[in-house]
Amino acid sequence: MKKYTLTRRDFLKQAAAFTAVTALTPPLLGEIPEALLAAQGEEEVAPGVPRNQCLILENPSGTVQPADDFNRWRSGYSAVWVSGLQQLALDALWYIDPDAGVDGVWDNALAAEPPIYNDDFTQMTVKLREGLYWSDGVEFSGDDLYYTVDLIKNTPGMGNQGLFESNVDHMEQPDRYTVVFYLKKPNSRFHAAFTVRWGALYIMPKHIWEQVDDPVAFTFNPPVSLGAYKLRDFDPNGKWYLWERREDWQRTSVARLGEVSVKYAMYIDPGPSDKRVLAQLAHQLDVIHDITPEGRITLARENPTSVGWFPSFPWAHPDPTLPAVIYNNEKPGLDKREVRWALTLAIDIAQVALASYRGAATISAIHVPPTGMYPQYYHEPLEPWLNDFTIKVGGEDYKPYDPTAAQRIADLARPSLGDLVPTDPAIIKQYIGAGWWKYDLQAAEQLMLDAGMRKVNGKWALPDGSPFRVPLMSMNPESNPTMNRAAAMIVENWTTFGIDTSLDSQANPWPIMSSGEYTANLAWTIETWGGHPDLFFFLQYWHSRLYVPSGAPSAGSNSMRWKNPELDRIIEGIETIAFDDPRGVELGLEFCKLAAQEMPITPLMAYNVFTTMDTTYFEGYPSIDDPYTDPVPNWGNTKYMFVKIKPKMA
Amino acid sequence: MRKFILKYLIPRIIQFLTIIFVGITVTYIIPRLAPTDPVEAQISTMMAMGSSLDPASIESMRAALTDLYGLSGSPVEQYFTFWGRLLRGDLGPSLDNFPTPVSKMIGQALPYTLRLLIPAVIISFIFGNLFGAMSSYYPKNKALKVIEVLGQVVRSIPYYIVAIVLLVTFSYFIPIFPFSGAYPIGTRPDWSSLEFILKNLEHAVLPAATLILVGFGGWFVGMKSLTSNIISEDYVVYVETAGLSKNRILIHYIIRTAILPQFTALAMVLGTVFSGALIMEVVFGYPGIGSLAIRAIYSNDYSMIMGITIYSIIGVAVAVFLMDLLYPLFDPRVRYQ
Amino acid sequence: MILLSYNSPYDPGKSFVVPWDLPPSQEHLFGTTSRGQDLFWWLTFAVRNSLFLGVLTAIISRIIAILIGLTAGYRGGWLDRVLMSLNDTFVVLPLLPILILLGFLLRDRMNLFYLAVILGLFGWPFDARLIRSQVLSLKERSFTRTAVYSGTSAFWITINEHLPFVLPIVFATTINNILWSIGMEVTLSVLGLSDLTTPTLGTALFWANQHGALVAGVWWWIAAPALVTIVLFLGLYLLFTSINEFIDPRTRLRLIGG
Amino acid sequence: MSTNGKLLDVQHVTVEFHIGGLVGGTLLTAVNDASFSLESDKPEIFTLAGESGSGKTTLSRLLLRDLEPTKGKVLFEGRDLSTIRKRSEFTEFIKKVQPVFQNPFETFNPLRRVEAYLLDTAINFGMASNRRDAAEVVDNALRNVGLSLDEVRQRYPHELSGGQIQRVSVARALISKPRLILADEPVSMVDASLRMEIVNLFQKLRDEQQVSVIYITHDLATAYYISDRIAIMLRGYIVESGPVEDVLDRPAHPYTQLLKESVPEPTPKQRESWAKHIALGATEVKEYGRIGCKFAGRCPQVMDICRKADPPDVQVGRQTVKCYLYSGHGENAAAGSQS
Amino acid sequence: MTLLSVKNLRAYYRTEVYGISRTVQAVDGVSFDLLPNEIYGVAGESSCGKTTLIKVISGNTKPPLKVLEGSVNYNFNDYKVDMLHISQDELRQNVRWKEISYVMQGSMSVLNPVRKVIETFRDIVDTHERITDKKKFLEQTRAHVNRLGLPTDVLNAYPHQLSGGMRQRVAIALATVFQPALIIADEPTTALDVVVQRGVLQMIREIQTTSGNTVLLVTHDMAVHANVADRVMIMYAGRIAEEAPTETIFDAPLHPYTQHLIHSLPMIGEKSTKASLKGAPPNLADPPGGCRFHPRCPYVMDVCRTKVPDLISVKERHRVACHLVEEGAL
Repeated sequence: MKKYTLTRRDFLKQAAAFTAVTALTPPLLGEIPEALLAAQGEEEVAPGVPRNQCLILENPSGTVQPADDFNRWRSGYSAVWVSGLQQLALDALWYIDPDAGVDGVWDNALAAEPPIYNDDFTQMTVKLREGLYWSDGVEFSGDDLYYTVDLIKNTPGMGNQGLFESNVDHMEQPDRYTVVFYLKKPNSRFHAAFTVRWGALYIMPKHIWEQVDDPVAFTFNPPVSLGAYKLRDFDPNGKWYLWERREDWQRTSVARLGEVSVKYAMYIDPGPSDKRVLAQLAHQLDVIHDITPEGRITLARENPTSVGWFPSFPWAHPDPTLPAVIYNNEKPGLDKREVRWALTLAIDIAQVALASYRGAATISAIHVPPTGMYPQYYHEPLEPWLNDFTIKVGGEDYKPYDPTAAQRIADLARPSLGDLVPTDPAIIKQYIGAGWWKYDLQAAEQLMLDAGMRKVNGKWALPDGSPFRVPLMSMNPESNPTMNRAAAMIVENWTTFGIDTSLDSQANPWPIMSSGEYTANLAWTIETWGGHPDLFFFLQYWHSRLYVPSGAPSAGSNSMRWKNPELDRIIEGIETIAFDDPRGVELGLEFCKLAAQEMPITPLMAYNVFTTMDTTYFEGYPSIDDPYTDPVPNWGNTKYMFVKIKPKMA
Repeated sequence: MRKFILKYLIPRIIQFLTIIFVGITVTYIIPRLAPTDPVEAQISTMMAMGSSLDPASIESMRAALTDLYGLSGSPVEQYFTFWGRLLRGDLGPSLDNFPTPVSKMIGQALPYTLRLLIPAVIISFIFGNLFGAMSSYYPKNKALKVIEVLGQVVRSIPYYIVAIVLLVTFSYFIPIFPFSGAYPIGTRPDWSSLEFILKNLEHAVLPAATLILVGFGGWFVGMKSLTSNIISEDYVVYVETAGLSKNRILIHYIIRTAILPQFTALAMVLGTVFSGALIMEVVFGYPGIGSLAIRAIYSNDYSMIMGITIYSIIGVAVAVFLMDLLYPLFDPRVRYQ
Repeated sequence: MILLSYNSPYDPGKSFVVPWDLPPSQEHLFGTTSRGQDLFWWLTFAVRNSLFLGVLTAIISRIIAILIGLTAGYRGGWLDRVLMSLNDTFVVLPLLPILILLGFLLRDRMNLFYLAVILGLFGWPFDARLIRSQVLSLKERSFTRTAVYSGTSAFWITINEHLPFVLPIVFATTINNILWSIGMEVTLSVLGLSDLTTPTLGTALFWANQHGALVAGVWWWIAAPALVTIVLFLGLYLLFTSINEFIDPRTRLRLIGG
Repeated sequence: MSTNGKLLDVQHVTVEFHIGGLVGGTLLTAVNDASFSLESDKPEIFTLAGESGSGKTTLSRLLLRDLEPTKGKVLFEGRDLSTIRKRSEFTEFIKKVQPVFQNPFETFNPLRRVEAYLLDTAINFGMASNRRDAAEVVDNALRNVGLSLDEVRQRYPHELSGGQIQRVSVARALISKPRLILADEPVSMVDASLRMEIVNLFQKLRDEQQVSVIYITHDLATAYYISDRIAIMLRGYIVESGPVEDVLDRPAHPYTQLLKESVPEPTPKQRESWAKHIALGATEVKEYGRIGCKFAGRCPQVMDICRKADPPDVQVGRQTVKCYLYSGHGENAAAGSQS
Repeated sequence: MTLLSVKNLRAYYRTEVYGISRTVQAVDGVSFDLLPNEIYGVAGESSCGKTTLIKVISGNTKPPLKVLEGSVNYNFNDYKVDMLHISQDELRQNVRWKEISYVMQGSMSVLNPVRKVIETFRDIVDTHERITDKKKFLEQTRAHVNRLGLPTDVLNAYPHQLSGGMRQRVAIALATVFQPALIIADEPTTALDVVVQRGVLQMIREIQTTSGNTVLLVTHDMAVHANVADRVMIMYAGRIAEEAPTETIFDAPLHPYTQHLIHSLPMIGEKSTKASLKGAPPNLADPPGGCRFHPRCPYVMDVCRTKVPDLISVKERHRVACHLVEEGAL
């Protein structure tokens, strides 16, 4: 408990006994005089590329295999997408920022203005900017957009082929910079396919692709760029990609937002969490995508040049994503609302926050992530309702909401982290979130009994006495252990409650989720635009017409198999109004209330990404104080970082 | 010669082919029992990565991928198609990295693994056998006793722990070796440049040391038990009484004979060493077959898993088979009789 | 240490029962983890479970190795060829990828017991081969023929005549097998593919890694299990070598005065 | 009980082995067209003598049904051994034919007490139905060889002397009251001062228990001492056979002559003649592969024909000799037999 | 002049297994001389101490074997060697093979199975006289082998390609490359067929006759001694029972054990009944008191059970250790 209040000397002594991770690297690298650092900055990270001109970012997808295939449009996923390709070289019509944006949440990138729908949403007109050029000098025009959609629509094996095939009847090009899409059926969200939130449909250079026989097999090497950077070199083993600012970067869409000052950018695979921490301690990695909370704490203590989204605890950038305990609503027992609620009340959110993020979590009681603009859109308006909200427990009204949850987490984290944890309740609310559901085993027990569940030999069983097993699947990718840590804690909580459970840790739980081969699962099915309140982003999959029972892959994110007529009504309401219609938020609030009552999944917290940036060579990273975009470097949106980041020693 | 072919070669070839067949079939079946399939893995990865996909788009992608990956049809049909392709030497495209052929990716990774594995195996083989023989020939030597106990213990310690201890000690505590990769970030592999090769060697020291340390003990113990019988053989006692120097006896009389079964064992343990290399590459971020395999397993890339296991099975089986055939070259007793 | 686990003041399945991140001290011999567990007491369970796994694996694989080794060696002929083909198949199968795949397949059912069974099913081929070659040479010795011409059945010849010679091999390989399976568990756990809520030497390291123990300066969380593993291995090795010497027939012969 | 009153009838058996070599292994004829028989009603000690590699051990394994002949057949009490398939038939057979092995310390598992074998034998062959009866049967057998169960009880093989344990081995063979005992070099590993008690035992068995013995040895002196008839083997062939006095006192085959002459007498009187130079054979394999008489390479009386085809069996007095010298090809046919 | 003088040699094995210690009195008070230019036979049954005796006199005393008392002194043409105190280096460089060489028991297997015969020659020659000229070495070796009547192509063969007899003769050739003063032949023909045995022994005798050195021939086979040795020593239970020239010992053996050994052997052409001695050779870990032969002796007297008989000279070069002889009963 005193660990982090040790003197530095004591700390060194301890660490030296086994590892010098925190002991030797700081003295070796952390206390290097500035002058020496400056000299170091002249070092080359690649032939002709000085360190202080090259922003080094982590590619969270790791090593790229095969390294030389830049076809971003093919079905499937490749780590090459996020090795700078979609951030630096490709461009799309529109961007929605998960945070506030450089110039508002919505940005018209390649498009000159937002999409223009006709009244019944069967026609969408796109006006493009003029004067943008591909890196090989060819001018960008409506031909490229037309060609891209046309090619994909007609080429099975390309990503989104089905989308365009089922939506686009035909296109027209009234002039060089305008494309009109005639849709087969009304679609108020057709522009979403072209709008980057992480990624979207990027536009192909027609003059390159029209020479290709087999677009599915084409590797697009070297990639012709429409962004501010072009590919300079890359590792055939996929460990690093080096991008170079285009001479004519001013002829790209970001130029109007500011000067692109970073000459080079390199996306690398720095290895697992510990190695990333070391690399940043050595100032060899400017932008870490994610590390363990402990790694982040170490950087906070040992490397004064490291900064994060929040200036202090919990530092991390909360993704517009909502980790939750997802129940398979089809499984016996879990098909009962009371049981799902009982399981929710059997979770001690404070312990989960401590175990997963060491308290550095942003919790959410409702079914939208507490990130970006969402607290303003949803959390704050719903707070009074939550305080009064009741469910039936043993036939009586019971108020399950606990407004003190975030405060409890802060108090528990403080003994270990001391001053790093804020004390101001307002800051706590902003950083750690508001309330959550009570940890109340008695109420949970009553709920189980209400549902007809029985306790057999100290374990809960189904009404007929057969075992009620709830193994909790969790995701355990190499890069981030927090979800798995949270799941382990919930397993412990549930075991205490008498649930027959176990931890089923999976490196890649997504396909299992999709096919419904699980009982409970800690992952997410709710992702939002972040900056924009429209919930259609995830709700589009939740309508009962797309319902697929367990055993077959679910259509999109309704992997919990939730079906509700009220929900259908809300979704139908959303899809018939325009994207920016204020009624959208109202429907969203209705959704939140419905979800709280039904509890199809138990929302936990934001997916906090410990993106950590080193200010040794560069500055101007996004933060809560200047939230112009998210710093998470695999997002297509991070292209906006490059107009704000400036080298310190140019 | 005819008899040799009929009585020796043919049964061995049959056995060799049977082993490969059974092995490949087993590895064909196991991943297909998993609850997920690669198409779903691909789509859900895209979704999890935050791509917004229209439900229709997902459906069409699912159909397209199933078709492209050759996963349509019943498992039995797929199995026969699989053998058909395999016999033409086609391992198919990687599902995770479609449409890159599996063989291309393995071809790229294999040299890294081999460049590490072969020297490491040879070094541990030589030193393990040498010290093993010495320890039974000089039973009183204290240093050898210590080496024996250490070798024994290290050999059973999981590769992971050995790797991590080395990594922590020599990359963090005494930072003399790089802690990741096969060459520095920002460098392009260029095998004609001496500088690059030196860099590569520097990066290979710790991974190789892991394999060597763990491998050493096995050879040591094996050799020790083999030689413990040989040191009391008449021909050793004889040359001892004839006054031959200990070194000469050790090398020409003890090791020369005892090493023979070790060659066979060498082929047999390749499979185990391969498993070690896999872990080692994960720990050290080394761009070889091991890294490839782990990624393939995590992404349910059947073809890649199959490709790697097929390479591994055939590799080990061929090694064992060749060792069987070549054994007479090493052992004149079998050669002329 | 195993016995101590029965006296543990803490339930290994519970987190945050003691202050977390405490370095080793008198009160907490090996310090405490970031999950608020007393590492010393937790490791007593880990050693117990790891040993349980090792011993169970060893028993299963010994039984298979003995059965196959003795049968193949004594019966010979086609049965020998079939069994040895099977044996060689197991030798060439790349074990780790298969274990990882099985880990995926069994998911949370992959508890220590199943892991032991699986490792047991894979851990026999080298030893079966060793036993077989020993039996092959025993078969040529006169006493086997004496037994045959005493009208003894193959089964009893194997049990009475050959097993006593084979047992020392079995015993010598037992230690290797135990250590091997404990090691395999560590490997799988570190990759997150075993039953992560059961304390073992492997899950100790897994959770330490999950909490970035190395980089957070909680070095004891990695050092203690690594050290305990090494000490355990060393101890088991020394124990078994001395026991093995004791039950070796050569030693026995010397003891009964031969 | 048996056809033509033969206890054992070996009819033209040949055993071929493919020997080890990986590259171009060769076919080795370990036993070549060997025939002999033992009478059922006249127990006798029949010696198979020869040097190492002469095929005598292979032949003995054939008689124990440890091997099957490539050609020819072995009849025991009229039954062709190759028709024994079932385990019960095999047990029935070995009840009547029992072996005594060469190395007494190898005969019994060093880790087992010797009495275990004796009791097992008694029970397995149905000589006793329980351990107590078995003990009596065993004790009787041991008394036949001058021992008693009390002397061997709780003893491990190495706790007995070579002579004792070889007697135990004979006793074990006697438990099932066999008709025939195959003793393969039973005394070669036994110290000289203990050897005769074993050898004498076989005579006693023949005379008192009506047991026939096939005595396999390279030691012509003991063979002469105990046996009634002898067959000399060379590279798979029986080159000479007949009553032991005839064969060894007046050897007809040049090989038998050489053999007899080479046996050192335990007296310095013949030092000089024994020291006479002799030709040694080439490697075993070479001599096995030789066409014609296997001895032709070192025979002092070799003739051209000897190298061309197998010599015929010729009756010389009471001896059967496989040599051209006696088939009318030799000029001084009788010359050798008197030396 | 004697080549070797062994005086009152006592060499025991001391072993300890799990706290149970055992002492085997393998050689217990043995004294004898070897003369130049003779074949000296040592006879005795298994574990009578003859192998231990060879180990001690050839300087191969290693634990658990230990020399308790006595002396072993050589005199090779005025090069005097005290075998119990010589340094290992000197023994290795100057004595082994140069002065004393071996033809070992089971010589069939003294050749490295995976090396050609010539390489063993090269190793041995190179060890004692560094080979500088390979050609010369080859020529000399060929000449040596030829001189012994062996075909030179044996040099290029692997051991398993040679017959047992040939291997044994190669071993003899190896033992004689440096014309040593003493060749110790330990059971050189035990595993050989009679015909081959005869050839090998003839070869040993020829070498001895031509080079005039001494051969210590150890075998349990009295018939071999009768035909090869000049003098014979009979050992029983770690002690010398009798020693005499071959003719004497076969014509007029004095010790009851010797008498039994000679008379119990069957001979071709003679069918009189022979008998074994009662009992078995004693366990040297717990030998009987007095004369160690007394439990088996047909003429045992009371004194035999308590007093160890001295080895007394009865005639010139004839020594015997028996109370019967001491008391003049024989």
